[in-house]
Order: sequence, then structure tokens, then C-alpha cells
Amino acid sequence: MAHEANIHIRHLTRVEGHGDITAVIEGGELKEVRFSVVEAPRFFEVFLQGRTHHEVAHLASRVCGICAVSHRAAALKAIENAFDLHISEQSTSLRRLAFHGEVLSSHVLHLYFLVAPDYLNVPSILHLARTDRDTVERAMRLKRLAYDLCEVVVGRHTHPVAMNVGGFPFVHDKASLSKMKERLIAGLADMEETVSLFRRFDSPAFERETEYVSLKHSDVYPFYDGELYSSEGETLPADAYQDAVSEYVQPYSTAKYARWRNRPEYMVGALARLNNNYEGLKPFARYAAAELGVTVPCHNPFMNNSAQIVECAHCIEESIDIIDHLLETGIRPEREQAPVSPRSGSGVGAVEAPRGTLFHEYTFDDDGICREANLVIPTAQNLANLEADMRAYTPEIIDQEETQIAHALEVLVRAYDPCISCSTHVIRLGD
Amino acid sequence: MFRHRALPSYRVMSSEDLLDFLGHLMKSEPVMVPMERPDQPGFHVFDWLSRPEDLVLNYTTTTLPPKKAFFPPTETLFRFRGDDPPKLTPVKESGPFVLMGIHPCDLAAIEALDKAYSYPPPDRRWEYNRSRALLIGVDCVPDEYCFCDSLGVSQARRPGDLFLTQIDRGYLIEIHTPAGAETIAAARTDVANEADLSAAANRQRQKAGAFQGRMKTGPDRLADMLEAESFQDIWEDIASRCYGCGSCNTTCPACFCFTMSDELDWDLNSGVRMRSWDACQLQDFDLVAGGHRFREKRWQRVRHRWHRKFLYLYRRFGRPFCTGCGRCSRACTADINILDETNRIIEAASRGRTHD
Amino acid sequence: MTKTKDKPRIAFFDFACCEGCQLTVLQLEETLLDLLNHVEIAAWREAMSGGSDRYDIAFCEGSIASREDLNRIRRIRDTAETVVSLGTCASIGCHNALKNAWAMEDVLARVYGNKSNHFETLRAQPVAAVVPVDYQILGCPASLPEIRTVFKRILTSQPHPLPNDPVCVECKRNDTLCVLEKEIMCLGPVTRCGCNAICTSYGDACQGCRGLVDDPNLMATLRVLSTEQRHTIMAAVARKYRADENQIQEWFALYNGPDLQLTPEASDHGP
Amino acid sequence: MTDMENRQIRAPSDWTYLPEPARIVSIRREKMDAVIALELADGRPLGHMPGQFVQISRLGYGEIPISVCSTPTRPERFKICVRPVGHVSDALYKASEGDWVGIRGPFGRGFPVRTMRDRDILVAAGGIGLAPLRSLIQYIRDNRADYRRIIIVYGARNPSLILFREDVNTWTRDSDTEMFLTVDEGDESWNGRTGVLTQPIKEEIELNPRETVAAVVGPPVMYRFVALELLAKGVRNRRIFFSLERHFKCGIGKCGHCQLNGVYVCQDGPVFRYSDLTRLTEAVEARAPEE
Ligand SMILES: Cc1cc2nc3c(=O)[nH]c(=O)nc-3n(C[C@H](O)[C@H](O)[C@H](O)COP(=O)(O)OP(=O)(O)OC[C@H]3O[C@@H](n4cnc5c(N)ncnc54)[C@H](O)[C@@H]3O)c2cc1C
Ligand code: SF4
Ligand code: SF4
Ligand code: SF4
Repeated sequence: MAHEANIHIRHLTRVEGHGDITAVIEGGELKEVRFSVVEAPRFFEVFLQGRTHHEVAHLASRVCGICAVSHRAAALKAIENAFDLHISEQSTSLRRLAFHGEVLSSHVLHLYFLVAPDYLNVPSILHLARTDRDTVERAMRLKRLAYDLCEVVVGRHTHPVAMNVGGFPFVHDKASLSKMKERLIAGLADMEETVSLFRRFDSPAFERETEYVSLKHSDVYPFYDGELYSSEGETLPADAYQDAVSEYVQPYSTAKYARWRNRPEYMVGALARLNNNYEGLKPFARYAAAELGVTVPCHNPFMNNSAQIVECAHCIEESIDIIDHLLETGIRPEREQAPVSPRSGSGVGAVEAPRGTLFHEYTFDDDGICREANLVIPTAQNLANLEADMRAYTPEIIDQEETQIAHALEVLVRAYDPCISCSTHVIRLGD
Repeated sequence: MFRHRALPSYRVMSSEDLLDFLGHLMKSEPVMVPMERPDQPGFHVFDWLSRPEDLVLNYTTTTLPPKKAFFPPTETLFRFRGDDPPKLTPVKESGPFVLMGIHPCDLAAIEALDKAYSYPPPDRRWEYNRSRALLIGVDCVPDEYCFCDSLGVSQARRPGDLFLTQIDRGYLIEIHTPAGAETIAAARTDVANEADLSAAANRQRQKAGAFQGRMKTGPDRLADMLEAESFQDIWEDIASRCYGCGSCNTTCPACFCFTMSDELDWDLNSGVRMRSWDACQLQDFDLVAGGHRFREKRWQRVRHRWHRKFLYLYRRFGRPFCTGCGRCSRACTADINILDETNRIIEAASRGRTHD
Repeated sequence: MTKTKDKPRIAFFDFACCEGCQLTVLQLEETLLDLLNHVEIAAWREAMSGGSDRYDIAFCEGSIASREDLNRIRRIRDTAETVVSLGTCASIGCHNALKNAWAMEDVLARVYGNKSNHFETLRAQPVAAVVPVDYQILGCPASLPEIRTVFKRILTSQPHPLPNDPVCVECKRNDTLCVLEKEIMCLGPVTRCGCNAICTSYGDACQGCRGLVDDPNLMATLRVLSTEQRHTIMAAVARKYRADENQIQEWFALYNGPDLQLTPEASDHGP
Repeated sequence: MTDMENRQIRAPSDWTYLPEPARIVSIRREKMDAVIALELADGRPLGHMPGQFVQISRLGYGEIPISVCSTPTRPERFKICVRPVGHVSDALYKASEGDWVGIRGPFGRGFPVRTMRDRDILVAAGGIGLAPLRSLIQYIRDNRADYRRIIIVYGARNPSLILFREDVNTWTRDSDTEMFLTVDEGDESWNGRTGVLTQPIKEEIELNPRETVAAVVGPPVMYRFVALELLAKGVRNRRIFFSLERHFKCGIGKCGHCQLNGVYVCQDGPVFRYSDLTRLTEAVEARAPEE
């Protein structure tokens, strides 16, 4: 029984980047709990200044290796908005396709490599190589599927190439897209297995109401497109995000925190998207949701993992549809648009990165040079909510041993899938 | 049936019959042809054909020359396994193939490489791959970089088996070898009449008038000039612009330098030896252990390129190892044009400059 | 070819970076399992809990940008027999070094405002500049073909001298169309190959993420971009970009750091 | 070649770049070199001449040119001497007895053992250059009656880098060889000559210049200084032979790496007449020393 505990987990494993968990319990009462990001900051906001829009787009994906496509896409949308460029429907479809590859890749990595070991009681998925080869191979297969999907569309997952301002500088090969489609169809079987695997894992029955924020689109489940939406019913155009989202600094964390209007915490990510966009899901994804017991609205942060599985299924289904559409309409060559003659402008790009809503905003001067950059990253938006959950959850388990509490907190943090390397690049201060 | 007839002989074939013929060929052997790049429409590439209609015979140029059919940019020479004793298995492709749509300059280059690679001891791998191929040439229209007529190969036919010239009613087919005759015998063709022959001759005349640039002397005099003088200032000027990227070598149909390297499998015991195209303009081409470089300055490497093409191999094999295809000028990322620079040398030599 | 002894223990460490390099190692996927026949994974924070402090080969990604980083990398160097700098951040400095063009207090103030005194940052340096490294893998993210090669070379005790050919060589070996033909300017002619020219294979320009070759003719880039050329394509490129020296310098800086100078002085091996 | 009959593909009897296995029968490792004795898998002699080289592979590492350092007059096995300087040479240096390597060759033109007959032979070796020259010296000693004086000048960087110590001792001891050993830098235990190897040539050796044939192998800078001394003593430039080093990949005049003006070092050499080299602008070894 942990009447007294002083938990400090340094450099939490199986998360992206460096973060520490601290929890202090005195006399059976929780005194302090926090998750601090200790990753060295990289200052993108500083060195993006003075760069051309080409360079900005190129650098943007380097914010994060795991959600590189999202960052690139957000930057492209912002730049294209700033210069009033319009890309073809075909390019939009291809960008969506790359997005689905990334979401799949990121979620599979999280679910199999980072989360599953907690439930299977091994230090890493690779430790199952001998005892449960099936699971390891399925994980690898799904990763490969996601990676190859990105490869077909944008060359590679981490730091996509050829995903440029205005469109694509090469014509996608129909044969490889059809081959991809076959593999996606086969991938649904692996998703089925994934659903059965994760159904076996019991998530804690913890709930806490909060506000869920994501993009929302009337036609599609939003990753690449949509308006900003909150579960409290508010809709606003993505480029007005600053009306609602503001950031603040905590001295113990190199990442920033964000509030939604006057609410000091809110949640973004798979669970938020699912809560806000359930109707947009494809049939197999709905089936997966039912199998995993996800009903919306869902207030259990541990269910974020299940929401990710549902989204994986959705991404595969949606990708099949997109490829079908591309093959049907035929792929037309489109030259990458020449850079607009240098001019001033500013624009916002908002997308749903695997971990939640991501904003890029740039201002260019008369020479087309970036003068100001603002990036708001999902993990930063989630940090306050995560700490609120930790504060609410710890008392529920305070009777357990110190190590069990520590482990439970680790599992909670992992459920959020924090991406710390991203989160240390946030820009302007909220006040 | 054509076997005893004097070669070359002539036939005519319609464009539709040509595609039928191609379809027929493809049934028995793989066919490599120029086609439009799927990823970059408007540009062409030599590749293995899967549908006859992908053939493009009126292409201007390709980045890589068709020699890649016999001598791929990277290929496996043999596999090994570290047994006791080690097991070494040569890797070779099986069966004959057809290489179609070769411009005269590229035919000439293949002939040049035949010479170089069969010089004793012969390169069996080249010989083997060459012996598998039936070569079908095609007539062309020069672009802004072409100067093959200055090197006397604009009408080259050897070592092709068949040669196609576009005429009104399809293609005039020149049959140059018995193998060519045998292959074409299976196709629907018509006798070539006077009008066909004169249409083809007309096209040759048009071609001869279409070159935008000429080399200001013949290869023989050029070799003498290069031997007689150092031209260091010209080499240095070119070198100040040159990246040393080697693209002029790697796009050249008559370059044939290569390097070899091993690649292990994941068992760390078996693997392959590969050979890949190399380029004398690269900084490390002549680097040896201990850090010695024998052409240390970029201008020495530039000079080497010209000397090798127009002097050394000219003396050794009796022909320049440049066919005027223009690929290197087009590929040069630094705007170095082989014809312009060669003419600069010729002019300097003709002005009777002295050594520096 | 190597005699089997104890499997070497490998560990992965990350410093300031996007962690894309580690992720690229995960892309070895099936071969990852083959790899496990030859090595044991001792520590991989991103993929595994309960890492060990006993390891022989340390793969380090990212740049050194804080005092803590410095101490950590020195500890790693003391422990590991072989240190590998994984990716351009760890080998050359990459984007992290771009902030070095500013004073560090200004950098912090811009991001954390009046709370900046809670944080510290150092000039970013590649791992390779702080401790000696035995193998370098370049690329942003680390080039997959080079990751494969270096793994095999480490396991068979072979050195891995960085390739010194420019990207153009790989473009040609792949028979891809030079992007200049489409009037897109490319840093491939001065950039170290080893990535199998992935960007240009997808029709995009090389941005130089593997750093410069030993003897780059930077003045040639300047000349190509800033003057009118005879060559039809090159003339179009020059017209299209109309780049001045400053812009080109900034472009090179993306991966080669802000200190690189474009100077007309002939290098050792030029002209 | 284009005849239909010829298009029926016959497998070539010898696949040009395929090495044949050879086993390491012994290896003697010194600080900076290893002498390796090899035996071809089928036991037949290599069939080389002094000055020729083989392309030797360590499979999985690569292939490099290495001179044969043993004489064909003792044919059972052949030897090479490797200095570890990189990839393949390191791997060879670290190999063990019983390991397999791949061999192609022998290749190239060796020393003119015919021209040398009935003449005085001067051998000038710098560093690892002694390897091919040892083959020559042994060959001449095994055919002693055909040759006249054997003068050996050998320069090593320091005493610990002296190659083939036993041979060097024998050549010093025996009266039918005149041995001049020098090191660039001596140490406490060293009481022999120090200085570059041109010194003994200049100061100690009496030559019958008209009757002397010289064979020179060493680092690139060495050649021209040795040549100058020999010319100064009246040795004819036609009778001075250099064995050159260049980057080789194929060993048979195809890969282009070793091209030196119009010649292929691997095929037309590696042994060249000095008088031929002076015409080749790229033969840095033969160029007059810079002022
Ligand atoms: C005719 C001839 C005879 C030789 N005889 C001997 C000998 O008896 N003993 C001995 O120790 N060495 C000899 N060498 C030198 C030996 O070939 C080189 O040391 C060896 O190639 C270095 O290869 P590596 O893989 O160990 O080094 P690498 O790791 O490949 O690189 C070291 C350097 O050597 C260069 N290099 C690579 N391949 C070759 C090559 N084929 N030729 C020259 N340089 C190359 C590389 O560019 C690099 O700069 C001879 C060379 C020649 C040409
Ligand atoms: S292509 Fe041009 S820049 Fe490249 S090596 Fe050749 S001449 Fe030099
Ligand atoms: S695309 Fe770039 S790297 Fe490739 S050949 Fe052209 S200039 Fe060189
Ligand atoms: S092509 Fe250039 S930018 Fe792309 S991976 Fe290679 S070196 Fe990096």
C-alpha cells in the first residue's frame, strides 16, 4: 500500500522522445504528479525565419520523424493558402493516401511496439521473436504495408520526398498502385487479427470527461481536410485556430502546453477524432470499434489505443477506395507548379496528425521569405489533459504498491502516444 | 530463305505490321525498346517491353544508352558461399533477347565496345550478353546536341541485324545479317520498290542537313592535335566549371569503365560480387591505398576524358570512343558541351599555339 | 566469414533530432529478425523497456545540444567499443546546427519568452564532433542502404569509408531522369551519394542531406544558378531560379551548417 | 557474332571475373605485414613470372591486386606479402590458416628475366616494394649461373618495418648477393645505415653501368630519385625497369582504372621500361624531380 511514494521515472521507455514521470504521495494523498518533457529543444521556429517556402516545406517534416508526412502536409497547406495556390484533386487524393500510410505506420508502431509489450509482459516486441513469431511477423507486415504505401506515394515514410508545393514532380505508376491495393486488401486480415489480439487486453475502467478537439469534415473521416471542431459543439475555420488555442509554458517541461478557450486542458488524437467523427468511419472500422467495445462518446483515455486500431482499419479501407478512384480516373501527369513569383502572404495549414490536430502557420514577406512561423503540435495540446488524467487516476489506484502505481502511470502516458520530439518545437507564446 | 541472298537486302513493313511483328517477337524472347518514361512523360528510356504499343521509334534521345542491355549499370557477376572450399556460382541471364530502336550512333558505340571488350583477354560476360542479342536499329532526327556525322557514324549500321527507316508506307527494313533475315522472315513484309528506297535516301539527306554543330576537324587530326600540345589552359577553364560528377561518363554509350564490390547476405557468409559503372571524372577513380592520386587536379581528369576518347583508345582501336550522340552535353549539370569544347581545342591548335 | 563468438550487444541512443533515423532502422523489419541472429539488443528506449548499460555497439542519432547530452555521449563513448553516428544530425549537424547562426540567449528568448531562464541550450554539434566515432551513417533520415551496409561491415569488422561520389552517379545507375531536365535545380552534383538517389528517383531535387563530397565545386553551383547558360536547359534553370549567392549559401546551409563559405578559391584538387 | 547459330548461347568456358579458390596454408603476421602462403584448390602451380600479380579476393570484402612474392622456381605453393591499409588488405592480414581466398591471374608483364641474363642486376626496393622484387631475387638465385652480380638496395621506414628479415639476413650473409639495407629512421638497437636508399646507390655501389639492369619498386616518390642516381652513374634508361602501382579492379585492361596515358598498367605493365615511361605525361614516377 503506497501511503508514501516518491515516483520518478526518468526517460520513460517505449515513447517517442525523452519524458519523465513524477508522482509524490504523502500520507496516502497525492501531492504532486506531472509528466515533464526533458528533450533538448530544437528551435525550428528560429531557423525557419529567413527561408524560402521551398526550404520551409522541406524543413517542416524534420520536426518529427514519426509524423513527417503530417508536418509536411500542414506546411504545404499553409504555404499554398499563403500564396493562394490550388492543387489538383488528384494531388489531394495522393496526399490523403500518403497520410493514411503515415497514420497506419504510426499507430501500428505505437500499438505493437510500444503498447503491446505492457500487456504481453515482455520488454519489447522483439522479445517475442521466438515465443510468438506470428504476432511479431504480423506487426512487421503491417508496418511494412504502411511503409510501402508511403513509399509508393511519397518515396519513404520518414521525410517524404516529392510531396511538394503545388503537386507532385513525378507521375505515379498505376501498376504499383494496383499492387498496393491487393496488399491493402490482404492487410485487412491482419487487422482482424489485431482486433482479436487487443480485445484480450483489459484496459482500466477509468473515465474522466474532457473536451475533444479535432478536425471535422462532412464527407470524409478527417485527416487531411476539415474544419476545427470541439465536442462541445463549436465549429470554426482552421485558420481561426488562434481564437481558441493558446499556449503556455511550464517551467519543468521543454514542451509547451495549450488551452482551448478558457479550458486549461483538452484532448486531441485518435480518441478525439473518433468521438467527433464516428459517422465518417468505413464499415470494417465500425466493426472493429464494436468488437473492441468502443462506443462514442468515450471518456476513457486508455481507449485511445482501441481508437487507433479502429483508425488503422479505416485507413486501409479508405486507401483502397482512393486507389480505386485514382485507377478509375487515370493518373494524369501534372508538373510541379513553378514557385509563385515572390510575394507576401500568410496562411494556416491544419491537419490531423496521428496524435491529433496539428497547425502550421507562416507569414512571408514581399520577397517570399518566411518571417514568422508558428507550429502547434498535438502532444503539446494533450500534455495538460494527460496530467489532469494522472491527477484523477492516481487516487483510484493509490492502494497499490509503489511499483504498480508507477507502472500504471506509464501505461496511461503511453496510451496518449506522446510524441515528444515534436512537442519541443512550439512557437509563439499564448500571452 | 534470305540466307543466300546478298546482304543488305530490303523489305517494307507497315506500322501496324511492325507492332504485330513485335508482339510475335515478344512471345519468344524479351524485347528492350525505347519507350516513354512512365514517371516523366515526354522523356524516353530503354526498358523491357510489356505491351507492343509502348514502343516509341521517333524518340530523340534517352538518358542512358542501350548498352545497358549488355552491360547494366549494376550487375551481379557471381554468387559465393563461404563453404570449405567456397562455392562460386557465375550469374548469367538465360536466353536470347531483342534490342530494338537503336540509333546509328549507339550502334557504332556497341561496335566500339565490342572491340574494347574482346581485346584479349576478352570480357566473356560482355561477349555472352552480346551473343544473346538481336539488334534492330532505327533512323533518327538530330537534336541540338548531336554531332555524329562529324565522327562519321551518322549512317552506321554495324553491328545491327536489321535497320528501320521511316517512310510513308511504314518502315523500310534493311537486312544486314542472316540472323536478321531469319527473324524478319516471320513477319508480314512487302518488297521494297524504287520509291521506298528513294524516300529513305531522302530522309538520310534531310538528316545530314539537320545538324546544328560540326566538329571542326576529323578524328585523325584531332588525335594528333591532342598528342602534340598540352592545352592546359583550356582544361583548366573547363575544370573550373566542372563538378566532377561523372554524368558525362555514365551517360556515354562508349564509356566502359567499371568498379567491383562485394555485398554480403544477412548470414554474413554468402553474398555476391557486383560490378557497376564507374567514371573517370570522379575524384576517387584513381585513388590508391596510401592516398596517392595520379590525376589529382580536376583539370587532369578533364584532360583524361578527352584523351581517352579521342587519343588513347583511338590509337589502340582505330576509332574515337565518342560517337557524337550528345548525351554528355545534355547531361552535364555544369553546361559543358563536348562539341564546343572540342572545337575550342581544334581552334587553338589550328591557330598554331605553342606549348605552355 | 566471422567466427561466431559472443553476440555483440547493440544499443540505440537519441539526442536532439526527430528520431526518424531510429524509425528508419525499424524499417529493416524482416531483416531485423535476421539481424537478431548476430546481435543482442541491449538498449533501445524507443522500442524496449529495461535497457542494460552493457553494450558493445552504440548507435547514436541526433545532435548534442545540452550539457546533459554532452555527459551522456561521453558515457556512451566510454562504454561502447564501437560508436556509430546515425544520420546527418549525428554526423554533420543537420538542421540543428542552423540555430548556431544566432546567439543562444536570443534563441531561447524567442521560444520561451520571459521564462527562458528555466532552460538552457548549447550550440548544436554533431556527435561526431564531440567524441570519436567509428562508423558514420549519413542521411536525413539515415539512408536505408547505408544502414544495411554498415551493419554488415561492423559485424565483419570492415571499415566503412564514406562514399565520395556525388548523387548523380546513383541517378545514372538507376537510369532516372535528371531533374534538371525538368528545370528543377539539384544539389546532387556536390552531394555525397549512398542514398541510392532516392529523392531524384521520385522526380524531386536532391537537397543535399548527406552533406558535401570531399571536393565539391561549389562555385560551379553558383555559376549554374546565377548566370545565363548556353545549354537550353541550363539557361532555363538559371532564368527560373535567378538565385543570388546568399540564397544558394542558405540552401547549402540546410545540411552543411551556417558556417559553410562559398569561395572562389580553388580547393586542393581543383580546378 | 550476330549469326543465328551464334545466338544459341554457349556458356563461356571461363567466366572472366570468377576467381578460383585457394587455401591459406600458412600465414606469418608481423606488425605491419603478413606473409601468406597459398595453394590453389586443384593443387596446380600458379604459373607466374617474377613481377606478375594476382587479383586476390576475400569473399564478402572485395578483391585487390597483390604481387606474388615467391619465385616460380619453387612452385608448390606461392606467397604474397600484404600490408593492411584498408578493406581487403586488412581482412587478408587478419585471415587464418585454412581460410579460403579467391585468386585470378597471374596477370601483367613481369620483370624481363631474359634481358637480365648475363648482366648485373640492381634491385632497388622501397617498403612493400620488396614483395615483387623478392620473387625476382629468388628467381635469379635459383638460376644463378644465368646472371652476374645481384645488388640489392632496400630501404624501410624503420627497423620494425623490414620485410622478409630472414631473406634479408641471407642476402647479407651470402657472398653471391650484395645487400645494402637502410632505414629512414633508426632506433636505439639500430646500427646499420640510416637515410634514403639513393644514398648507398650514390656513395657505396660500384656499378658496371653498361652491364647493369635495374628493377625498381617502391612508393611513387622514390622512383625518380633512384632513376636520377642510376642515370648519373651511366645506367641506360632502357635498362631501368619500374613496377608501377595504380588502382586496379579487373587486372585485364577492361575496367579503365589503371589507365596511364595510352597504356594499361595492369596489362601493359605493371613493369615498364623507364625510357618508355618518360614519354608518358601521367607517369609521375618518371618525371624529373621538381626543383
Ligand atoms: C600491381 C600491384 C601490386 C601490388 N602488390 C602489393 C603487395 O604485394 N602487397 C601489398 O600489400 N599491396 C600491394 N599492392 C597494393 C594493394 O593493391 C592495395 O594496398 C590494395 O588495393 C588496397 O586495398 P584495400 O581494399 O585494402 O583498401 P581499400 O579499403 O579499398 O582502400 C584503400 C585505398 O586503396 C585504394 N584502392 C582500392 N582498390 C585498389 C586497387 N585495386 N589498387 C590500388 N588501390 C586501390 C582505394 O581507393 C583506397 O584509397 C599492389 C598494387 C598493385 C597495383
Ligand atoms: S557531366 Fe559535366 S560537370 Fe559532370 S563530370 Fe562531366 S563535364 Fe564535369
Ligand atoms: S537529378 Fe541531381 S543528382 Fe541526379 S543527375 Fe541530375 S543533378 Fe545529378
Ligand atoms: S537524394 Fe539528396 S536529399 Fe535525397 S536522400 Fe539522397 S542525399 Fe539526401
